[in-house]
Amino acid sequence: SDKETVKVNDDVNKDNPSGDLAPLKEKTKVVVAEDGAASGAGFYIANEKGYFADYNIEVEFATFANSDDMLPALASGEVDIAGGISSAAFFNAIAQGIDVKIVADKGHNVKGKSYFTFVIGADKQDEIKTYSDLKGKRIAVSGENGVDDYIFHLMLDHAGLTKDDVEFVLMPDFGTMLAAIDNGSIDAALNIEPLITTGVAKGMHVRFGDATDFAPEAQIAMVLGSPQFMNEEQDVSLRFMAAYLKGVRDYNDAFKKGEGKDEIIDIMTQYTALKDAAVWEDVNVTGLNPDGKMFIGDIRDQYELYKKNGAIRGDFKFDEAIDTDITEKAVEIIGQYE
Amino acid sequence: MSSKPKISIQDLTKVFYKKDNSVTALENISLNIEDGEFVCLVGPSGCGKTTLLRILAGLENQSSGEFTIEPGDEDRPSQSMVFQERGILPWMTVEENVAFGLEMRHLPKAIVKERTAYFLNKVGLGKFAKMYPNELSGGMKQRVSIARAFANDPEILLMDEPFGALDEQNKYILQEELLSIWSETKKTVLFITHSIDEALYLSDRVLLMSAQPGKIVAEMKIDLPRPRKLEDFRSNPEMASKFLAIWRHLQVEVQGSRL
Amino acid sequence: MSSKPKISIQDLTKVFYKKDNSVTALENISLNIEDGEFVCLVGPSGCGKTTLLRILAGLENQSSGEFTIEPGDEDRPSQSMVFQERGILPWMTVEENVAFGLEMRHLPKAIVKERTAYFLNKVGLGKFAKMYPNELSGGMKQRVSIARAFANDPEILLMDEPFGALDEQNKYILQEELLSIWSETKKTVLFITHSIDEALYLSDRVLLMSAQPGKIVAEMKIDLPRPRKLEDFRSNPEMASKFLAIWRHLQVEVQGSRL
Amino acid sequence: MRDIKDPIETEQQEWKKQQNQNRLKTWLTIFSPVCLLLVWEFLSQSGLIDARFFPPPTAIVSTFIELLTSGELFHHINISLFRIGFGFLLGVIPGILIGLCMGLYAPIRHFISPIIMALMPIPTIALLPIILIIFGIGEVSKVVTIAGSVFFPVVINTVAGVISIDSIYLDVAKNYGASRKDFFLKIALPGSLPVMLEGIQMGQAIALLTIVAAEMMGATSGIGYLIWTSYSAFLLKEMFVGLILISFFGYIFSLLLRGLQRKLVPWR
Amino acid sequence: MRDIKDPIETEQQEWKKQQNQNRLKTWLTIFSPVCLLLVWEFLSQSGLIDARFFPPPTAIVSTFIELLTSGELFHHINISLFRIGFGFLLGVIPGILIGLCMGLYAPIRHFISPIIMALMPIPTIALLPIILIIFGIGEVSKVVTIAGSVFFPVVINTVAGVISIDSIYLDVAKNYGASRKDFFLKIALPGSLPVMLEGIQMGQAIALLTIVAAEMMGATSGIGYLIWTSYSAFLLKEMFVGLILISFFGYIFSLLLRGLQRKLVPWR
Ligand SMILES: Nc1ncnc2c1ncn2[C@@H]1O[C@H](COP(=O)(O)OP(=O)(O)OP(=O)(O)O)[C@@H](O)[C@H]1O
Ligand SMILES: Nc1ncnc2c1ncn2[C@@H]1O[C@H](COP(=O)(O)OP(=O)(O)OP(=O)(O)O)[C@@H](O)[C@H]1O
Ligand SMILES: [Mg+2]
Ligand SMILES: [Mg+2]
Repeated sequence: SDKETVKVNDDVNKDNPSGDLAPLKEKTKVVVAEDGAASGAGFYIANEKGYFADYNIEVEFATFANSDDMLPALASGEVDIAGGISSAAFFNAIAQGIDVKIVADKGHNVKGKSYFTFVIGADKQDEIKTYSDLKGKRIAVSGENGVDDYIFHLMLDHAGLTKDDVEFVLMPDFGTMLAAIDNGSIDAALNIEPLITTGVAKGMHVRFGDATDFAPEAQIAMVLGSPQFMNEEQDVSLRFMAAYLKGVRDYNDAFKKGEGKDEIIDIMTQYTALKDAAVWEDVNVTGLNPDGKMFIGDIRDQYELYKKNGAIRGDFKFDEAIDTDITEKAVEIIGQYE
Repeated sequence: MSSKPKISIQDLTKVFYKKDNSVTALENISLNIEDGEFVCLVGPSGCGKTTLLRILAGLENQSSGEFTIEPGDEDRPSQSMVFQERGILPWMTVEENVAFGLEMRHLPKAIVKERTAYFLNKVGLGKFAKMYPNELSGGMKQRVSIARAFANDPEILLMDEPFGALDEQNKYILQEELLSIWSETKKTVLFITHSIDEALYLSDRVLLMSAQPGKIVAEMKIDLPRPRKLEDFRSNPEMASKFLAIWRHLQVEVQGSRL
Repeated sequence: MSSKPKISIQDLTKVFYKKDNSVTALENISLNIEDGEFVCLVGPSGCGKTTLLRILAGLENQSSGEFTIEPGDEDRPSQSMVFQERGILPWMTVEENVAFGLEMRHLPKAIVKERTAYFLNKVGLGKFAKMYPNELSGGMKQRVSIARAFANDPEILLMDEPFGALDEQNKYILQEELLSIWSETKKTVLFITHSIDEALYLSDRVLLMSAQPGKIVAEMKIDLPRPRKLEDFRSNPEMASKFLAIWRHLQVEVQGSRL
Repeated sequence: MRDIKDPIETEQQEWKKQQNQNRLKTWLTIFSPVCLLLVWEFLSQSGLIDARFFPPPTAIVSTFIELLTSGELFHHINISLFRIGFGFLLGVIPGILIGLCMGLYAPIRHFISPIIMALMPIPTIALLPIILIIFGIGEVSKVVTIAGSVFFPVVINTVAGVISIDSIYLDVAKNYGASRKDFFLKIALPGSLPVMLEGIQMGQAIALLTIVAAEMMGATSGIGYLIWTSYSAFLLKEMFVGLILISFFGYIFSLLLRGLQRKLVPWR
Repeated sequence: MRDIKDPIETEQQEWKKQQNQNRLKTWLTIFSPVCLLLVWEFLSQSGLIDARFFPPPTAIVSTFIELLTSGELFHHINISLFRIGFGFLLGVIPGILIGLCMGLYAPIRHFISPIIMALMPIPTIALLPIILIIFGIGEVSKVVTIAGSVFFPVVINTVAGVISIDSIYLDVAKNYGASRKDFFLKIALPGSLPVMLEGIQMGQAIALLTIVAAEMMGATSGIGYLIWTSYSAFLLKEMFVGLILISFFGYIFSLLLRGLQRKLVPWR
């Protein structure tokens, strides 16, 4: 690639603590912005299992209420890495010269086991059986011109409905959706794990179909990198991504293959608000690609939708927003996942 | 002293009880005031003058003893009080303040209006009817207070140092006005003051109170003919000697209570 | 009249200018006050007495005319003012209030302490040194105010109705105290009052002012020997006639300004 | 007469100087926001502050005009004013009534005070789900959110107002035989009005502060909605338009309330 | 003497009645929150209100004890108290200084007032990104967020306090030749203190109200963090623990400030 101007220390040696790349000479702090979501599993596991420490990287987590709040922090270099969703905000920020990069996968739905999907009120099960039954219903979505909105649109297309056929209710908080669906203020909601499991357990709502029915390859969350971190500190970012992917692979081992599941669930209870290990067995966990690969075509579709809705201001080249070089290089170094 | 006294007080005692120290504000006050009499009560500060008035006005309960106010023949309130300067309501106009007592008795609008206007003119505030008290001088406020009490047409008037905060010239003018309204209506008045001159000038009888506990220790009839003029009163050597008598008496009381 | 007068005022005029109506508060005041003289200024309300005092105190500028206060030989402030009841600072203790003037002049701690204690005792507030004004009666507050002014040891004292808000008994007591401190220090005093009795009792000379615009229309020497006693003064027929003379004069002024 | 002319002239000149100073003050008052905007414009244009986060005022104005001509802005303003207005009334009226009762009856005061003190520091944002559960997601919940935050300063100041009524006025009422109703209407209400109005003024400021939170739930329009959706879409110019509108209405409302105050409390 | 004994006894009985009433009032004050909790417990237990949204107080208490014994709660409380404390000071001190300057110098007042009036109604939540850009995501930004909301009531009340100083005290200072510094320290500061302290009391309430917003960005602990993360994970018991903590600290702080007030304003 054309960014080879920066000299990267990428010599691999089996004797290093990590078994691959050499640790950094000086201990380096990387600040990771998180919103306490389960999709940050890769970060949490890598941190707990010492994959970052192997590279002499110290990770500091900063919790934000939602991913849009992270953009200014990323842009100003206050945080190096953020876990965010794709949204108009992200593209608008880039259009205003905030050079944030999309780096790797941080969440997609696993077929038939979506962690981000529609639910309907527990008392609405007789009324709403198919997607087209949603006609005339109130549906809560947590944001406009973001991945939520995108999935909502795909669902409408799938159901053969238009936006005017249903009532779109903007509700920025997933927790609020539980309350709203329970008291009948809304009929359906696009909610997220582990709140979906919580709500099902409390008898507030039930899962309604699965988002992979109509959006099999939706890119929900992504690892974002600050421009400084991705361009000027490639020694660090390469090692960071390698450690992250190791964490993601342990996650996949646990939830796909059942290897070391207890340890991983223990880590998850530490880092997320879902403290009950037993519930983790019922949760539809976030899909995380062990090689960090994303559905780039889908991200482009999302962008096109936001643009069509007039939510994108200003011009920029879509491809420049995506920078997977470092991730790919990390995969090269730690090898493909089987 | 042919008919019953208008106000008769027997053995009235008032104690303010507190855990550590209880204060006997009034001790065995016995007193008769005739109908139409103008009585002044003079005493050192803190001797219980206000307390006595508040008991008569029903704003405080006595600890023991009794008092009666002889009811009149009409449907009139038994008493009205003229408070010190702060006693008029700042959120009502002059007119509304004067009408206050009548309004509270829910008299017909026409009567309220007529009586209010009458007494407003009487105290020379006709032109200020629509003003609020904060636009008035201290003297004008006291006129409102007096007009309010007279307009209410009570059996007796209780006045608690109404002119205490006024400057001397205004005080003289209001004293004259008060006497002129009083001579028309011939109400029974119990008037509290610190000023010996004021007491001598206004009253038929001056009662002297002792320092705490308040007792009535002396009384003095003032037989200066009415209508009185300040000139006559000031140049009267008998009044000068009465003044000095009261002054000596009070001085003993005040010094005694100061330690 | 051997030496120069302590205060000399020439043709002093004060106009309060407003767009629509300007008020001439003082008009061509000319006046001399000798060193050590106690002069009382009496006049109807609103005649400009306070305005004159504020000009002498440097709190207001005259519109035209001049005044001079003859400097003494020491490093003393030229004047101190005794304000009405509200003039003592509520956030300072009695002691701090009395020391205020001295503190402002940044005198040595020891001197401040000594003088404060001296004047506190003089006005009988030694025991109350650590109290805040809100715990004091009106009379005690005025004592603080007087002690503060005397402790500052100015060339002249300007007093604006210091006893106006007090009850008569306290007033007499404080008047006596004032005279006793004054006779020790022999300061020049310009004292404003509404009370004719007070003016006659206290002063060497009474100046009478006319209603607006304020002019000095008469003056009266009071040659009653000192130390004076209220008794002597009240029983003195000459004083009674002086009282009535002033009273008549003021009545004309007050009635005239009331319309 | 020639002697008098002189001092009047002197004072007239003094007065003119004073007038000029007053005019200067008025100018300062108008000038200061303008000055702030100019500094902002300069810093933003020259790159001394980050124009991506602080777009220059001129850019904000042009966005404002865009939104205005599209008619969108009117819609936002209308609905927010409606919510603020109703929420304000719904907070103020019970605040006054409960405050008067608390002020007049000590047992009620002692019973309710601790509850009010306990509820007051709870942030509106934490109450949103509870409000939603009780009132749903319609207009009612927005109005209630605003009412809830307006209520506290009003009730507290009304109680303070009643308690601060000089006891001599209570004596006057008693002495002149005021009935319970007359006492309430002629003494308690007007007597507590000045302090109560300060609480209402504060309530107005808080109503504006709360509009963003109130419009975060199920809203599809409103100034608060404009602010936070613009913010979450990173359309900072639009966000600043919203913020400046809030500033502007804050100014207008406090002027209106001050006018009302002058009408309701003519005796001050 | 027998005559006097009677009235004293009468009054003693009156006094005892009064004492009993006062005791009743104290009891009411303690009883009312307990009563509220009991009603809540009953409603929640009996299913009259939804226990999933309003868990019974006993359940909240047991969650509270859990969090307490795990040591987690102490950590949250510590860090939040630190932020509130520093934020409070950082808002109060400039508030007082700027307020005094504005109160004393009319041109400064006329220049700054409109800016303060314009900035005040801007909700904290909208200022978060700006604060983040300027102060980063560390402790400073949280402290500044709180300081920012505390500043306004303090500055406004300080100005009001200075302006409300009776002009006679200014005359006294002038007459006794107070220097500029003496005037500042001995007249302006103590004279404005009572009204200023009311602003500080309000600032304290606002500091607590703001802690949730302040801990929404880049925090990993704190009571506000506990509240909103619990809420977004729908752990309502934990959320209520946070809310009750805030109520509790609101109560404690206002007691502390009232104590401070008694110390600082002994003349009232
Ligand atoms: N509510 C009260 N509680 C306790 N003590 C009281 C109360 N009211 C009055 N007192 C005390 O009773 C005594 C008499 O008070 P009162 O006000 O009647 O005196 P006064 O003669 O009117 O004095 P003044 O001339 O100063 O008005 C005083 O010692 C006062 O301290
Ligand atoms: N700052 C001012 N601006 C305008 N007019 C004023 C001002 N101060 C005083 N005056 C006017 O000047 C006149 C004299 O006032 P001043 O206070 O000196 O009277 P006074 O003799 O002290 O009255 P009193 O006996 O009531 O204290 C009054 O008519 C008053 O209205
Ligand atoms: Mg009294
Ligand atoms: Mg005066």
